Amino acid sequence: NEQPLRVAVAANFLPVAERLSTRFTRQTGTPLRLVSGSTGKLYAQIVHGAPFDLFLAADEARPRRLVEEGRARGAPFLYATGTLVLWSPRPGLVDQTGGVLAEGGFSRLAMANPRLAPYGRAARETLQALGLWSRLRSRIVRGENIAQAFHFVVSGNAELGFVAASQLLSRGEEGSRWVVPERLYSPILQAGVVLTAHPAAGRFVHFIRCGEGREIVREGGYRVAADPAC
Amino acid sequence: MLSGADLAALQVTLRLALITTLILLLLGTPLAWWLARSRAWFRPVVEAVVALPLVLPPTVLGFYLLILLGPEGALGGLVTALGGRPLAFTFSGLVIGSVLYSLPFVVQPLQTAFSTLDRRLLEASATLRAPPFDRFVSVVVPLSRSGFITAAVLGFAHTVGEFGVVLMIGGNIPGETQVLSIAIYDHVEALEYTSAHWLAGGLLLLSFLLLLTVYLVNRRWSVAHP
Amino acid sequence: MLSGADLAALQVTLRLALITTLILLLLGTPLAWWLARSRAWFRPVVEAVVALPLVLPPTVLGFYLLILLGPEGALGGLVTALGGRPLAFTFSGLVIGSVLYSLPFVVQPLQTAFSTLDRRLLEASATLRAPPFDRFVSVVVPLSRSGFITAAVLGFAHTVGEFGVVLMIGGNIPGETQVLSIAIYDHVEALEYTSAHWLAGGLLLLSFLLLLTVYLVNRRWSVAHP
Amino acid sequence: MTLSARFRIARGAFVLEVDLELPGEGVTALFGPSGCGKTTLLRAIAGLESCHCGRLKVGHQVWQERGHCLPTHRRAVGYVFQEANLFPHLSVRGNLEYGWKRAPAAERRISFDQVVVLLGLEPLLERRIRGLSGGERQRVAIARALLASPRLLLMDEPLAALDEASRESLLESLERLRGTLAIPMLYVTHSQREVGRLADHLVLMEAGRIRASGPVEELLTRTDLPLARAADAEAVIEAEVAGRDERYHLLRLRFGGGEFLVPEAGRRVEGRVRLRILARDVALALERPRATSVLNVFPAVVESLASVNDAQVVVRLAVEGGGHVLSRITRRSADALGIAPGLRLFAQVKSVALMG
Amino acid sequence: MTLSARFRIARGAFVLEVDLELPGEGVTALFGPSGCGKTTLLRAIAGLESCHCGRLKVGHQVWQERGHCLPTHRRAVGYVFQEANLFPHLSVRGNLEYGWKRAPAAERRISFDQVVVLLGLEPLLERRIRGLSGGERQRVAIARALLASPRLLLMDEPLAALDEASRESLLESLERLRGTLAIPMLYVTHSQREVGRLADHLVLMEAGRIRASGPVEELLTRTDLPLARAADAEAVIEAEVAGRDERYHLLRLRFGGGEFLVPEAGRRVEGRVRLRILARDVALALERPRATSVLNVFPAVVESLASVNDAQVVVRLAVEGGGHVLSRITRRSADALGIAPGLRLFAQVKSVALMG
Ligand SMILES: Nc1ncnc2c1ncn2[C@@H]1O[C@H](COP(=O)(O)OP(=O)(O)OP(=O)(O)O)[C@@H](O)[C@H]1O
Ligand SMILES: Nc1ncnc2c1ncn2[C@@H]1O[C@H](COP(=O)(O)OP(=O)(O)OP(=O)(O)O)[C@@H](O)[C@H]1O
Ligand SMILES: [Mg+2]
Ligand SMILES: [Mg+2]
Repeated sequence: NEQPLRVAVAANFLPVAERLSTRFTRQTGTPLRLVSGSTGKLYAQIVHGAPFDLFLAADEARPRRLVEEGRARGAPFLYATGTLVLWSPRPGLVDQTGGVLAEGGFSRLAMANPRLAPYGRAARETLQALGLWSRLRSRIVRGENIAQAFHFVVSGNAELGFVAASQLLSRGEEGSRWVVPERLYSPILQAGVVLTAHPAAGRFVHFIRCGEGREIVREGGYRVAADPAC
Repeated sequence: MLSGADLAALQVTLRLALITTLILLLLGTPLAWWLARSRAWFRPVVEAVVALPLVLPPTVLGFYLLILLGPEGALGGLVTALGGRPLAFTFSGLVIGSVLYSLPFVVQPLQTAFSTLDRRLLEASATLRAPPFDRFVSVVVPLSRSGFITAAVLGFAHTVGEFGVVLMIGGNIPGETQVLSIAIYDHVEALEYTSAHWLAGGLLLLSFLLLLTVYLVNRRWSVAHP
Repeated sequence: MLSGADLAALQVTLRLALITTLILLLLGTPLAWWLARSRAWFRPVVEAVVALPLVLPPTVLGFYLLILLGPEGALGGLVTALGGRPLAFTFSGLVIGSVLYSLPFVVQPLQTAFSTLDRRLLEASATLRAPPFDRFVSVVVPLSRSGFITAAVLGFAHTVGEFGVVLMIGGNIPGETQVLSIAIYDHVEALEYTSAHWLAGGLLLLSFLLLLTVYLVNRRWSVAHP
Repeated sequence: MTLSARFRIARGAFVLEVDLELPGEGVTALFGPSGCGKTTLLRAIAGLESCHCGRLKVGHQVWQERGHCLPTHRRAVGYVFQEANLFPHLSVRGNLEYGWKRAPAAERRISFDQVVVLLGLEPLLERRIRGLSGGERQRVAIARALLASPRLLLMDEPLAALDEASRESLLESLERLRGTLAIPMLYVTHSQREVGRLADHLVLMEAGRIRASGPVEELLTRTDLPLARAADAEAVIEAEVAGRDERYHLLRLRFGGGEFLVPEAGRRVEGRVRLRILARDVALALERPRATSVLNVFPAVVESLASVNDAQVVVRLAVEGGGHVLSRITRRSADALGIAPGLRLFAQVKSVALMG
Repeated sequence: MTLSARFRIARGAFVLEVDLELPGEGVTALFGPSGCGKTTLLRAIAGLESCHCGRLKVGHQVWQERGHCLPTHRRAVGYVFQEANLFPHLSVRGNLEYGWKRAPAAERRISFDQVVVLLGLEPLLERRIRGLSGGERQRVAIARALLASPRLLLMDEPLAALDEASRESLLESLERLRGTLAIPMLYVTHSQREVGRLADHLVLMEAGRIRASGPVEELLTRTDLPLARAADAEAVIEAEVAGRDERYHLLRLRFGGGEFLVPEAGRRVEGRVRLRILARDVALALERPRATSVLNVFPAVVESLASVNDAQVVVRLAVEGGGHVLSRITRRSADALGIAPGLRLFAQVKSVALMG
């Protein structure tokens, strides 16, 4: 009898969001409707009146911007932090220190577009920190988002690529990987923001940040910081 | 294999493609007829404008449509001022976007068919007491059959596969504006490859059967009435 | 207003669209001719298959192409086995993808034009000593002009605006596989709306002028040789 | 009812400029060399040329005039085009029914089956257009036009593609139609024979203009017009049935002080009949020939003469009781006989043909 | 060179089944009612029907046979289609040049300008096809076929759309071409007149089969064939120029024991000439008519006769010195004269026409 809660979800977070949604609905009886898309697209749609109650973005900037523009209710909140992984389906290609990047035993390195996707930005920062950015630039292929970067690698067209830990986890992929140390890139913060006065919005946010949802997010391959708000 | 959301998307897709194709044929036919016969100086301008939506990436076109249809946009503002629901994120909005984007695929084959038509047959039909609309229905349409089929097939198929525009102005709302192409896209993006394969395979099979039926019927017809 | 990358993208786009259109016309013409004249039972099957790529969202089509072209894919494996460079993320890969995706837009208008052609003119031309290819060039092509223009315009414009396939198999490498449509898309996604507006506007203007030229030339020609 | 038309249509170097008054009944033949504008005139009457080109009144109804224009589909003309112009997507039956279904039932004057029989189309009804021979196409086109129940029939060389026998039988059918349906016809032809056979009125065109227009009997024999000088030159006259030879199926016809014997050709006729007399079938003599019987000889007066070529002249003769005939003789004979206007002499006719 | 053809082509209920041997020179007329298969035969010879349909040999060259098939474009036939079939995207000049440019220069036997003059196409050269009148189209089509420098000319009713004068002048041109170019022609026509005028050889078709095939002189006068019984029935004979009347431009021709006077019609001829004599222009008498001069009278023997209709019969006469003429007379006269095969009598000819 309650209006379903419409949640706009960044595409990379969709699998986790689906699990969250099932759980939440089972618990509270409130139906959820997930709408996924790229963060930029969702942002543009919200600006132009899309009927979303809650926005779970893949970055921090766009929720903040919505708040600044007065299109949101309350402050943005963090719900997950992504982990960047250098991965190749070929066993043994990626060593535990990422030395393969410097050795250059590959022809294509996939990553998300640094201008658009937080994981892409993180990948660039990593390469820059390693001092390899300009050297490897010509071998980089850029996906529009982290999913496309993953496609490039999983289809074998790029030997290796910077992907999200969550992707590897959800796919159960083998191969070789190097979990990029956090010091090499600024954190990939995924923030959300409530957009309407839908009564269930606050409850769902609480569910993700503090409740059972928090565990689901972590199982999905994200880090979740201790949240003072809980 | 297919979730309830996927089935809902299939239904939305078919409805959208059917309605869009119908509207396109209704709008495209007179437009193509005019383009095929007019000697106005601005005809080439209209021709160019019709083809223009094609050169924009669909997402970008969708973005501008979103601006246009949104509550602050020219069209959206007008609609809401007149007491209508805003068009963005509704099925009607999808239809508008699809029609705009697939228009050239319907208009141009029709125009080709119309412009190769033998005018003397229209004259004959006029001397046999057929008024203009009757002439169109009884002579132009059957003789342009192949153009109409091409137009309908391209319009339909393109709307089914169409994606960017719909995604942008539809908002991908399951059961409402989420179409199959977006559902497949979502599966791919979510790395749910198995679901994507099934859905894509199903869509291909369905479309193949549909197209095959159209072409078989057309062939049978053309054997009977060459 | 336009960055160097944008200009490079423009250049790649035009090159891609031109080469794709050319290849499409070369491949599409014999295919359309066969479709228009064949009485084989499997003709409707071929017709349906040609239209099929349309119903898949371009990104998804790109995804499958990516798999096909990859080292473990059928095509990619073959190419590398023959000592060729892998096709993904290269300009050649883009061309393959665009050709596949835009094929129906070229084949179908041509087929429409060919099938409405008066066969007796071909017979006349044969009695005037013209061998088959000569007949095609001297009779079929000029009489199907409007079909060729439609085919070229749809093929070209669609390749310019095409996006998903190119994005997927191109890898968005600036100066190599980044085309204008992706550049505009990137601007929109990055909320760089001003750049997006400029680029989209420029693309529209350029395309409009191009299309207008085509149609004006066509019109002048058709006034001279109706 | 009359048809009055005034058109000016320019097509490049060619200009059609006509001002015509035609009888609203019977058959009017349009005759003239190739490219003289016959088709253009027919098209203008049907409303297929721009409407700014002139004025057209049929009976009391104005079909076009400055500012006013009855569109083609409301003119109820039946048009048999020079090239058959059939609908390729319909069967023969579909083509025939096209106009038939669109004509109000009240205006129909002839039944579908009648027309089909008239043109011998039964075996073709279910055929597609593509396989039809040239002559078959033309017959379908004529039937299609007739079935639209027109108020005015425009025919552009309808019989050109037909063999002698079909042409003959179609001509007969058209003659019968003229009688029973009373549809006025405008009939373009290149054949002087068809003119003499079918037409009541004749319009002679030349280079976009009307050279002459008038009753057939008059125009056929005017030596200042090309018709009288053609190889097929002929006259059309009226005669009276005076008797019948039952055994030999011959008719005795009385005309202008003479009598003819004419093969009956299967038809029983009474009263007045029309006859065609070819110019080259008429010999001239100063005295009534004695060696032959009185048959086929009648007195006449030379009205005018004109040269056909180096060797031949054609003579127009006024016949007792009205009417004219032509005689084509060698210049030598003309000199020998001293042919000059006013001369009284005897015409001997080798053969005549019955019309209608 | 001869042309030998054997075809079997089925089209629904219609079957063309022919086995023909034609002379490889001069003009062969294909004559027959509408729908009898003339066009189909021409198309088969041009290679426009399926190649499995028969055997075709032209001279020593096999054009088609089981397993072998010379495609149309290598047969070098000039085809004038029944419907002009011009290229709408080319100007008149473009149409004419189409085949001209594709014919090897060595095979050209007539110059571009000659053909243009022959068919009076100068004023039309730069025109588009769409504005041409029916007759103009047909002339362009004939010129286009001639300019392809064919080894065999196939013409499907080329003159049907033309007026008398153009037809006459074209017939003359074709006669001249036949002489100078020595291209064999296969000529479909519905006009008995054109047959007599142009053809050397005649093929008579009926319902997809060959009814008769042979020299024109022979077939025209065979009373068992429909030609002799047609209204236009005529005979073609050879005569010798015996003298000339310079003043009146008449030729004196000697033939079969008689003498004719024939208008010269502007041409100077010597030696032997061919003449057309219409059946209805020939009267019969048992004695040499005394009242008229000896001119145009010659002795003959009745060979056969056949009924034309209730009232008329046609008589085939053997003429002294070879050749045949026809005479159409009333049944009454035939009875009165006691016409029967073997009867010797005198034929009087009202008029004859010079050919070629
Ligand atoms: N655009 C044009 N420029 C010059 N002349 C033209 C043009 N269009 C038509 N004509 C001429 O108009 C004339 C009239 O054509 P129309 O078809 O009426 O002739 P027609 O009397 O029907 O001849 P036919 O007996 O050969 O059919 C033709 O000589 C044709 O060449
Ligand atoms: N599919 C078919 N079914 C039945 N009859 C057919 C078919 N196709 C052609 N015919 C017949 O074949 C016959 C021969 O046609 P063709 O064109 O050769 O005749 P034609 O002698 O040239 O006649 P015309 O003098 O009228 O041009 C026609 O009677 C036509 O109706
Ligand atoms: Mg005409
Ligand atoms: Mg024919």
